Amino acid sequence: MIKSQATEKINQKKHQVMRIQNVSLSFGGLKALIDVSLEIYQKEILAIIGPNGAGKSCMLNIISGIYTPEEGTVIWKGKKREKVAPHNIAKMGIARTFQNIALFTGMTVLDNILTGRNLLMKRGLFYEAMFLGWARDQEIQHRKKVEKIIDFLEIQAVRKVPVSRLPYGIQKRVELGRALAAEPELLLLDEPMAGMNVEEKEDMCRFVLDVNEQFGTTIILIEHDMGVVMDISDRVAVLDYGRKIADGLPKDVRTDKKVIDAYLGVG
Amino acid sequence: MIYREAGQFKTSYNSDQAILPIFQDRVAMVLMLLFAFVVIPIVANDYWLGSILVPFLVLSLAALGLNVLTGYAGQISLGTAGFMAVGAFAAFNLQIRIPEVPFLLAFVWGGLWAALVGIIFGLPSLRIKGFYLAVATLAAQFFIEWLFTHFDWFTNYSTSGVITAPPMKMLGIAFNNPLNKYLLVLSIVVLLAFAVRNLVRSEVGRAWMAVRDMDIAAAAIGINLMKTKLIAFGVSSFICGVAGALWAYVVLGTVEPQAFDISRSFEILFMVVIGGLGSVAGAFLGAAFIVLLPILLNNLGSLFTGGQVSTGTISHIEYMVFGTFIIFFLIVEPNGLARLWQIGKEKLRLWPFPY
Amino acid sequence: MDFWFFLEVLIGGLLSGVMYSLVALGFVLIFKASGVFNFAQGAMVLFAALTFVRLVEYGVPMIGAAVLTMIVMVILAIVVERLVLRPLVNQDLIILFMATIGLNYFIEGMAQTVWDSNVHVLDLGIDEYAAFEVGQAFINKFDVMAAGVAGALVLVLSLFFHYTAIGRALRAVADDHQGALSVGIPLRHIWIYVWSTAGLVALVAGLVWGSKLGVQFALSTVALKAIPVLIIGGFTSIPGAIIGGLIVGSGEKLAEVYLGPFVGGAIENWFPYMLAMVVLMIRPQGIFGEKIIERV
Amino acid sequence: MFLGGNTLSRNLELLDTFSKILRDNAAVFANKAAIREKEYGIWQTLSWNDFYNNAQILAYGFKKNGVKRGDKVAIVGDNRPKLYLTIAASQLLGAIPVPCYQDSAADEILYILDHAEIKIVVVENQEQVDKVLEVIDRLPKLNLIMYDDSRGLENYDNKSILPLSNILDSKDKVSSSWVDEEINKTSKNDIAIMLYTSGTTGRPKGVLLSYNNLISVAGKACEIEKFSVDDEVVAYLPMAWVGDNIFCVAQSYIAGFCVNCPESRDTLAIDLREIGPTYYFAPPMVWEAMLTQLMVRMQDAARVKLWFFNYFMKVAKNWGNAILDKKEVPIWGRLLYGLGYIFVYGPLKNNLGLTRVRIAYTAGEAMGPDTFLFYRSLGINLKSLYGQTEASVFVTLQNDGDVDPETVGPAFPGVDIKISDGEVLYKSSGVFKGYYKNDKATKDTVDSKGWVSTGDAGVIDSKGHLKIIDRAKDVGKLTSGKIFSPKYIENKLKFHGIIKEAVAFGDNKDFVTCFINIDLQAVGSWAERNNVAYSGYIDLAGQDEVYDLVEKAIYEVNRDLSKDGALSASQIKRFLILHKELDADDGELTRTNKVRRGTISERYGELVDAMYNKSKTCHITTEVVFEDGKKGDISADINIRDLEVHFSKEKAA
Repeated sequence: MIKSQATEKINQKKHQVMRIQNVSLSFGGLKALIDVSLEIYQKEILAIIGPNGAGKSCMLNIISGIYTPEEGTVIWKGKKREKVAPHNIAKMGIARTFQNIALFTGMTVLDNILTGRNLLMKRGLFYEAMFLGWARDQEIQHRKKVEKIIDFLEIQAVRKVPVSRLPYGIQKRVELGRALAAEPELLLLDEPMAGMNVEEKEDMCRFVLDVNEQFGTTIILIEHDMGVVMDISDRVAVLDYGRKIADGLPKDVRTDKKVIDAYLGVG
Repeated sequence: MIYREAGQFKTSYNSDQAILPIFQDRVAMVLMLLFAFVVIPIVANDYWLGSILVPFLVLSLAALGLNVLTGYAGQISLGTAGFMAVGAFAAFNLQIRIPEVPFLLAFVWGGLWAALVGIIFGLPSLRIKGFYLAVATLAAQFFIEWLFTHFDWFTNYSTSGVITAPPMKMLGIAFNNPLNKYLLVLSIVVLLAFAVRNLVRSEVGRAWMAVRDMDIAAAAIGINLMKTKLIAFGVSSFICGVAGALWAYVVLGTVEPQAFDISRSFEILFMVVIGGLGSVAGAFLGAAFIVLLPILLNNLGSLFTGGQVSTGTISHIEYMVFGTFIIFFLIVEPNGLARLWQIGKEKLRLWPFPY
Repeated sequence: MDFWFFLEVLIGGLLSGVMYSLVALGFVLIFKASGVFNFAQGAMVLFAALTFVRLVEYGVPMIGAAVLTMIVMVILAIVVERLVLRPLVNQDLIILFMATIGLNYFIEGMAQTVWDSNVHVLDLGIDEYAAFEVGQAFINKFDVMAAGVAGALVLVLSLFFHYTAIGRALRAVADDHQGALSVGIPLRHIWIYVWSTAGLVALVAGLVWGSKLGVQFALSTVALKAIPVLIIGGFTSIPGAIIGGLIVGSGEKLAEVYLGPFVGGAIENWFPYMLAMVVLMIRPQGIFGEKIIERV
Repeated sequence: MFLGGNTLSRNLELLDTFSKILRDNAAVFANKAAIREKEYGIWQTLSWNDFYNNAQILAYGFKKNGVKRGDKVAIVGDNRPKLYLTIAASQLLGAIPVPCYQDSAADEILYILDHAEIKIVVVENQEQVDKVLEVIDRLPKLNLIMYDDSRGLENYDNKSILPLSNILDSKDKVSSSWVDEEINKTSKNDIAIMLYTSGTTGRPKGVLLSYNNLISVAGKACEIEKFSVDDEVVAYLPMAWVGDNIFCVAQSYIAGFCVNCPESRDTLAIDLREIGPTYYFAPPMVWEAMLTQLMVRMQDAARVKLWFFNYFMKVAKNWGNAILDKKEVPIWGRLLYGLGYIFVYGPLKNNLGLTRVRIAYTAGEAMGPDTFLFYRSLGINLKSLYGQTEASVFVTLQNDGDVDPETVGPAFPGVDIKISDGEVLYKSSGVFKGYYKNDKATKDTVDSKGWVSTGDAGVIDSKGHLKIIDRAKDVGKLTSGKIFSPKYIENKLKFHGIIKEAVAFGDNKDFVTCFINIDLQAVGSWAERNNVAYSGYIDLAGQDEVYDLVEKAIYEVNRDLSKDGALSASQIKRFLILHKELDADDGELTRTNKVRRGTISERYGELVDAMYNKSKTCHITTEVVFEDGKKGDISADINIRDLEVHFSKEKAA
């Protein structure tokens, strides 16, 4: 489903969700990111692409707050964001999936996704031990929200299966489900379609688009499959050797000389 | 084979999330509770009640506590006996200072103190992970042992360092004969077992398991690792504290630090490992195995050797058999008896099909 | 407190620290070569000492007894590799650690069933009470001799680990069983070498401890004391084991002498663990250990 | 007429339409479950009271959207409570619901919507909405599409596409006097529903069924089987099929039992097992597929368990049916069977979800006797019936305890049957009111005295049971004059698990030949166990070992045919295995998987000629429609094999 509506979404009033300003990051001598600036707008699908080792994952970790850059600032919803503990990042409304699936192998699909809602749930040891009153109602209320996600991702048949027994494509969906469970404003997908066959890729693209449309979630994804990137993203940012060399509409970026050179290893 | 699940559909989330959704399992649980609360008191003699069933129950309670910490939250602990000791001494000290306080309250008080100590020794768990954490709890174990032997205030300045546990009287009932003691311990253990089962199926349980399985991902979805681990230490130590108080009051009748030494910690760790990490039933299965095995060996030992072999050697053979069983289980089923139990149950549900 | 007394306590502590590091060495060896924290090292120390003492009591000359015990320890190594380690290849470390606890019980039980469980005096023909003086400090000759033995062992082993082919293979196995297997390192032989060497170290430690405290069940609890040594020194370095041992030994004695009285004494048995915990809080991998990096 | 089971007796003369029954149910059964749907993890339940109230609100909504009495309301989608509500609401208004097959392609839907002059179509989800939008420009009369599941439809800003929830959640008050007035306007002879037959030849025909047709037949069936409010049924077969309208709508209204809608197609097995229906209907293909899958799964079981299973299956074979039919069985037989029940049959039925089944029907095609007896030997009361849409299902029905696998049982109460020159005719209260806008076809089917010709050849045996031979028009003759009934032969072939579909040729030919479609799962599993390597269906179908396997099966069929006097001449002399599975999408089968002989002999003409000109192999390329609608060619060299024929013993007589 080609994103025909992509263009008009951009010229809507641009409400900025996050701005990365002249960010640089290095590990010891190695410069992972050099003076990168990037704006992220409400309700758009931004793809970050670039050859291997270009700093894509670092960029994602900067956005998700796991790394704090030496230089440059990260402005989240208008306020400069200081160093923050990982679990508070999720509370701010940023959720992510991992490159090689980080599911809780000891639990079923349902529990994995329910764990995504832990930050929205109240804690009271005594009530939960007796499973009384609000503790029980809370479990049911959140279970309903999770069931909506299970229905949305069409994984009803495996809801009570331990995740370790599921095929790769379904595990990726469960991880997407867990990230959605936290009702994030910003969803970071680290190579959501790596290692998938054509059919699984089509399904995942449909889910990503539906999440964007139905829940209005801003999505940033790192992806290598150019067909996918061009199909579903509103905007594409290209990184090469830690620098941002292009940022714009998919069709423009595709024909950008610098980008082609970067990929063909010229220059 | 015995399962007839056709027709058991759920029309409410409540019934779908129940501890035992399948009817046959509920029947089995009710039968088991009836057997424990009704049949055993009639059938068992004082020897069985006093020196086999009650110790088994108290040890399974301690194993349950440790399972919360190691099985569900993934934090290894070698200090279980230490936390039990804190529970015992705190309960004792409260009762001798305020005699009118009901002993159940004293147990809870012991549990709370054990929880506090547990949390303190759980603090390093944020920075150090996995095997290294065993050291911190080992420090707890030795420190507590040392504390209770070197400060007479705890033992109320008694000369011999060994003090008889105060009598247990409440609402007019004196819990002094094996039967009353058994029923008391049983009710406490069942209550706490269901409490743990409830905790595990609600959000705090999922937080523990998330921290156990992949702590980086857990943090990324908003779980505060520090708080989750400390709650695990707290809850686990509370249960161990109550178990410690029960061990002193009900099983031994005396409150002494030697009862809570490092080999007790190892014993409970074995119970959890052999019983099955991360399962409430595992704690009971493990405890049953560790408590019943020596008795079995003694009877078998004397049976085979016709009694000439000295009890000392039998106890040494016991060590060897213990060691072999632990290695055997770890090779056959690293997840312990509970996993074997679960596989058996799954096979019954799938019968006659293989998958 | 005059200086001499402090010196005496310190040296005493250092020398007893050497004892700990001797035991700790066995742990490091196995951990370095197989990634397994061998909790049964303590029981091996007891078993080796007991075998040696009983053989000597049966009239076997000292050297013969030593050689015989060494053979017994090699056999034990082969049995352990075959029945315990091979089935558990590639299991995660917690499982292997639990298995060694099981092994510890087994060996303790075996030692006491095969031999017996009462205390034996072990006389190596060295007068352990003779001491010579340095200034006013009495230094126990035996301790010095033990320190010498430990030093020699450390030298031999570190050379062995760093400069021989087998040594490199051992280090490869420690990093990743699967990896080592895939490049053709014969895992089974490696483990037999390693456990036999550990057996040798256990024998030496057993002799040294045995002659000091007498060969008795208490020896195996000494293993527990080795844990803080390893924590402080780091699991994977041999020099670390020695230095860790020295720190724990001296720290323990000094704390006992100087801090003890204020706090009711006998803090010897929990102080090392507290010390280890403090070190861990600062450097989770110990002073010499390699940094543990966890990548997402 | 007294209604069996523990329900009260209700006078079905007074309650002569579904809306009247529904109104009565809301009062009598009130908060008992009327319909359930597995959604969001649990079974969401609607009581009779809720169902009736929603039907009123929906009816009022339809009225506001211009639905008048006599209009037709089309329904396209899987079994969903809101679509059953649409049927109830339209009937309340006196409109006529027209359910269509949810799998049919856009042009098939176009024909029905145009032919039935549909003004409003209610569909399940986005997939169906898009299908209707594809052809909407050729449907001038259609002015409203309503949908149940809003997934993906949020920003379809077309104002003539609305969610059902707009009506159902609207707060406007529906006056009960208006409702009663509308309900009382309808009487028993009004049209309750129009169902388009899948029609093996030519365009589907719209069968008009009155309230009396459905209620009289369904009422009698409830009485015979003593259905009560405690029964449970799973609605999983297409809503456009008459069976669903009798078993899951009519009988549910009359007896008050609950209809359960599964969550989705791939969770059907789980949902069936959770509900554990007491009343279960399935076409033979489903029973056979279940048996094949069960056997394939059992092959991988451990030897001991397999021995256990085979032993007790033999016990069941000996005593199972006798016990079910309450016949005389020796004590040790009962004991052994009892043991078998604990160890094998009980758990087996539990795994299939059939433990609580009290009444199980099969119909539509002949079913292999051993499959039929297999289920009965497990204690499942499986009975076959014969019927068609035009008869509101029941023409014959086997009674408890008197079940013969070869026949379809005696005539259903209130139905008269006669055989005129080999063709079966029937007359009953269930006979339909005619084909919509197709009087000619109606006259060809129903004669002046009300006898309906079924187009099936059959005989009535000594015990008065009807035995269906074949489709009347397909029954032909060999050149030798002997009668040739393709269906009879094909059914015998299909009783073997490895053969999924078969097409026999022989009409005015010298001898009988047949095309075979192997069952990929059964033959694949056999191939794995006998390490026969294959890359896919075409490769497997061409293997010599598979030809040998099929040859053995046909050999047995020939032996059966040789014993059957009149049919011994139609033993199969030559056969081939088709390189592709016959598929409804390619027009080779109907929507209910019946063979379309005409299309097949056209498409595979070269093969048929090759059969009869003694050639050993023949190259064939066939055009195929893939799942995503694209077309493509599949070609293969197919070899043909000869079989020797058994000389029947009675040859001399």
